[in-house]
Amino acid sequence: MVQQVISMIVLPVIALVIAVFFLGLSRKITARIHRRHGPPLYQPLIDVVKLLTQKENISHGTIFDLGIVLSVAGGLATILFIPAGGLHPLSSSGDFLVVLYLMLLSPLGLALAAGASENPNASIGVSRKFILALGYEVPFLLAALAVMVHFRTTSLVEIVSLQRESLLNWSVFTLPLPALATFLVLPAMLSIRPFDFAGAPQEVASGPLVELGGKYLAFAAIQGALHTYIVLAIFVDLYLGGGANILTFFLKMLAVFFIGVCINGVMPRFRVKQALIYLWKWPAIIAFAGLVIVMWTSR
Amino acid sequence: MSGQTAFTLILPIAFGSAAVVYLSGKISAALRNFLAVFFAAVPLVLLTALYGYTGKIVYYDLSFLNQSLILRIDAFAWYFASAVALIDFLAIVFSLRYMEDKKQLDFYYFAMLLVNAGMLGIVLSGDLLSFFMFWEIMSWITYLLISYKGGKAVAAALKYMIMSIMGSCAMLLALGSLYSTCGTFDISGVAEGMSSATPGYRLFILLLMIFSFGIKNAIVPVHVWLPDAHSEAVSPFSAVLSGVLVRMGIYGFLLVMFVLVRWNAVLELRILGLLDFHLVFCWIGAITIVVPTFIALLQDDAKRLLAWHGIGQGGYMVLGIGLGTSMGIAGGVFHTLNHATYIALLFMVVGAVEYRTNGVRDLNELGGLAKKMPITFIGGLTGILGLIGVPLTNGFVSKWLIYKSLVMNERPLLAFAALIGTWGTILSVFKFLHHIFLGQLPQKYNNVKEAPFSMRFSIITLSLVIFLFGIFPGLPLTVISAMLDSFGIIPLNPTLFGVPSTLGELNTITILAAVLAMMVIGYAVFAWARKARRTDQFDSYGAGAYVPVNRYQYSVRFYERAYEVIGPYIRDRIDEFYIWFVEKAEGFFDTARKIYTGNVNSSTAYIVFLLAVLVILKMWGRF
Amino acid sequence: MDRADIAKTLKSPANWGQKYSLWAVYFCTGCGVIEIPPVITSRWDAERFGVLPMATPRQGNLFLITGYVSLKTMGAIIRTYDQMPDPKYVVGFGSCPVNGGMYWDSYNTIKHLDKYLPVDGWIAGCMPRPEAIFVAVVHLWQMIDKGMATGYQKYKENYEYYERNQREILPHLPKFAGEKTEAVGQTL
Amino acid sequence: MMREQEIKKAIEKSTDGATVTVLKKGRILVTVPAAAAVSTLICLKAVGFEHLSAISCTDWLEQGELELVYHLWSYQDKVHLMLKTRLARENPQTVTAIPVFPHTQTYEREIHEMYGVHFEGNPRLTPFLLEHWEGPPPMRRDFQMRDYVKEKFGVEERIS
Repeated sequence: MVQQVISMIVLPVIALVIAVFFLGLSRKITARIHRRHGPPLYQPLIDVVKLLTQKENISHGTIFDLGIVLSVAGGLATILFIPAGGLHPLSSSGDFLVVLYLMLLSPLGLALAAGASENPNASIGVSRKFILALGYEVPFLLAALAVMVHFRTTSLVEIVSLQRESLLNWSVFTLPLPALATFLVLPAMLSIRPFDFAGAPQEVASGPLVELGGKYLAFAAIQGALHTYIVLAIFVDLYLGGGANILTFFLKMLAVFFIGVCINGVMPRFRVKQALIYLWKWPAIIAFAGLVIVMWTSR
Repeated sequence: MSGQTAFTLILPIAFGSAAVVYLSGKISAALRNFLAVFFAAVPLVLLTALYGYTGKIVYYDLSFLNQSLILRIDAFAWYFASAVALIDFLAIVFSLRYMEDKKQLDFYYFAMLLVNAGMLGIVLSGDLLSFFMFWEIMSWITYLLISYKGGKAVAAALKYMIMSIMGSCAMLLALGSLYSTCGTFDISGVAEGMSSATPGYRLFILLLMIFSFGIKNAIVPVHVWLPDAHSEAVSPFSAVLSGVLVRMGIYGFLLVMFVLVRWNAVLELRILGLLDFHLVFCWIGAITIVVPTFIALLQDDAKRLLAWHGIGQGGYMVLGIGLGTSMGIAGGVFHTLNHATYIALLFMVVGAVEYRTNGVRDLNELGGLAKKMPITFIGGLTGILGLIGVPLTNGFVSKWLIYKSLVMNERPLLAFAALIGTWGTILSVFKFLHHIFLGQLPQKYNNVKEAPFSMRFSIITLSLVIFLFGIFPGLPLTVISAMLDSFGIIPLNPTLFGVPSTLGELNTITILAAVLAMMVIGYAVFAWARKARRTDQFDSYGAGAYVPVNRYQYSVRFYERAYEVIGPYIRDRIDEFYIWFVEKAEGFFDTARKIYTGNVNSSTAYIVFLLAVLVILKMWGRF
Repeated sequence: MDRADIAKTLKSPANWGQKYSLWAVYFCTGCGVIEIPPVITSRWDAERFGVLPMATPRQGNLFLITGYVSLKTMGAIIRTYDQMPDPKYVVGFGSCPVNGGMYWDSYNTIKHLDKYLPVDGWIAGCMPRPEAIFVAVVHLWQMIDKGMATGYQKYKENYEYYERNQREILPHLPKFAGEKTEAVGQTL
Repeated sequence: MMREQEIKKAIEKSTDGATVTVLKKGRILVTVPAAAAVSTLICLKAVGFEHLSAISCTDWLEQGELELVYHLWSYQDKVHLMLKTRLARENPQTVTAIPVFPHTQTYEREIHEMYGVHFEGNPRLTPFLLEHWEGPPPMRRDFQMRDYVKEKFGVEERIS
């Protein structure tokens, strides 16, 4: 019980640290790919401190305020339900299906704030974001269902513990096709290039973030970082066997993230339609094939 | 008041009140409104008193058939009856202001109360004959209520009526057949008779009944009446129609599959000896989820969008029931109640917006109304959260139960259909919320006021119900568990905050605590940072230019980029097929009509010709 | 960051944030903006100074006036500046914002930017090299440290003066949100 | 030079008072009275000059005239034709070419704003590039630019 309470407090903090670290790391790696020196690793921290201590904040009303708070709160609440290494404070009260739905809270909060900001750029960004979500959810859900059916459980903790035995029990080896499909849609889930059209600064003035400044932008940045953490943690839990402790868990996340950032560093940006067609073609076909194989073998 | 008295009183009061309200309207409008609300509340109060009561009364003897008409109440009937009474009461409260400047109000309230009485009669009837009677009362009054506005509504109502009559014919056929087989109309008697029937006969009855109830429940190939009917009806009635009236079909499914033909028998049925009947039923549900949900994406009319979602959400119930595990049925039945609450809420929200903006429900013309109608906005937000199934709303629990049972029964493709339906729902309901309440407020709505009290009352009540059942799902699930027990299926035994841990991991109170705690932490940081300055809607980023009034809104073709890809596949081809069929049929009958010239000579010639043919055939046979 | 900085940082994290995280509004006023792409991309890499281009004024706190400012652009600049949250810094880039530069006698280009907006620093030259931007950024850091980069406060204190000057050249400029927007909409 | 000569003949035949000079291969200069400008444009479009690339204006202060130059391009013959016409500086007025080339609306709008030429029949001679301009047309040579600038942007005391 005490351990659970401790992990309940510790996990969000760890997640925040990891998330902000990833944000800085991605900027550094991208800079190095561009043959730049790049900002210091703690640059996102400076940015967030700056934004939070800004001397003036501009609000567009109550929905705007609450939406942005909800987006961060939703992200933090979701983290408690995802096992990270040995820490899984609330996993017994919510399984993977609950996590899937809790993940809706933070985009919904951001979408509400964007809608309340009375700016069409924000609405365009939200519309693109939702279309992208519709795109990647098809392969992602197919792959996730394959995992759930394979392990005959919807609990993330059980999925992790069933992979714990040996390296070969990892789903990435037992279920290569769903793992591959999920990996292919990972950039879309993280909204990094080539799928960053929702918040494209050049086209739609950074989309949902267009009217956010000061603490609002800080919250949005934290929400984005937490979202990165959540997606990577789910990927690691589903396919890479979770982690024996928080360190191995972190290293696995780091490995996945590194590849993602490298893709981000060298890719151009898709158009919305291209992204949708891509996501519904190869990743969906691969995930579907994986699901069919799982259904066949589990009979 | 004893349970017996309360139970005896419900239906007479429900039917009598309709007449009383109609007559009182001749005296005074205020009296009529008061009586309508009062009499709509009476069944609700009586049903509250009847919680946990089981009983049976004979109210009429059909001595010539040696049958009697029976009313019965148990968990199954009580559950649906309370949903009906709740939604109808709130809809009538909502109507007070919504309908105030409309004509023929005496008739309107009469019809609303009569529909209520009809639905109560359906769920409380203990034999199939009274079931059919009440069913027809409900169907016909619905026809009158849909066509209430006149104009296009009459066409929509006619479409409804034609399909409804087809369903009624099928049901009548099934009833006649059942009576001749079992020799009784009593539900328990029929159930006994069915237990010894052949599988083929069971399938026959099931298919007829499912066709009949499926038309009412608008499952996909027979859903085409619903979008027109919902969008043309007045908003309070749309709420009743989509919330509970259509779900009488779900009641019918449950009745026929779990009471008349027991579930064990249903599981054994095969269509053409190949397909599992209940799986076919599930797949119909899955198609009903996916196709209408994606058609809803294209709609620009607020009520039409909701109507398509009404069809889509019906698919979840069908899916849950068709799966037949205790969690699946519990999810499907719970979803029926949840759907009634949030779809009624959303129709009321549209109604309130319509009322304040003089009947605008084109999504592209609205915008920014959250500033003017905050309570209505909260209602709309709660409604869409429920419809999506965000945790802490009731929609989440029922959907979770359905998903969980689908995954655990290794039906991932069905689960995928259900899950992707949810994501389609998110897209279109966010469009609904965004276009009405968010974005720039057009100047013509500067003087819009918050909805009047009676509307807010209904909206707030339903919002509270959504969160209440979302946080304490155990309340309705206990009743559903009792219902499952009476069906002969392992009961769910829910806890107050979810399901027992042996069945799965769901604890709504923990989720609530987590989200609330994080909200508090987030808000603390938010409040610690410098307080924000409130700015005007025109002080928005416009690339250095001045924001244009009335035009700075992105709403038309909101998901254009997605339509480009999926548009060609999500047309309503079934409706097109029916229209094509009707056109061809008209042509055929037109040709056929030419045979009947009305001339005596030609008639005589036909008869002679026919006789000649008969004679020839007879002779042929001899050789 | 050297050791002296750490103490300063702990004393005022806000100052630390303001200093090392200058987000420039990506607003191209004139020809000078041609120097910005090399500055923010691989060749000169402004990101190592914490300088990032930002799409909207709400997100930025550094406003580079890159090159000559025509009257039409001036309206957009004033509006953008008003939309930026405090603290915000304006840096005039090139000769033209300083005194009109080669447009010293043009009928449609403003001559002295600091009559209309408080300017925290200038970068002279036609064109200044990208390195000059970094010099300016480092100067701005020092000014922020010493509490001298207070243009936004000056703007508030002397708002009447700035508004008078703005009105002089742009008499029809709607200053406030929603004000006269329709009239402008007609002429645009 | 064959084609140019043919064009020259065609123009001279159809338009009275037009002087046509073939400057070099692919370059023709036509000078017409202001009243005949639009009819010449119709004729030129028929000959194959389908593209009007710009209208420019020159202020001949000494002669008291404004010169409009319509630059036309023929894709089939690869010939650039300059149609020149002169207007009086005082109250300059001419007929719009919108019926022939609809896109001239923008060019005419600009010339109207910068030189004060009134194009009869152009429905949209509203302010275009200048921001609420109230002085004389700025591109005319008698516009005292430095005086104007001194008056409008004059150096005053500044807050430092």
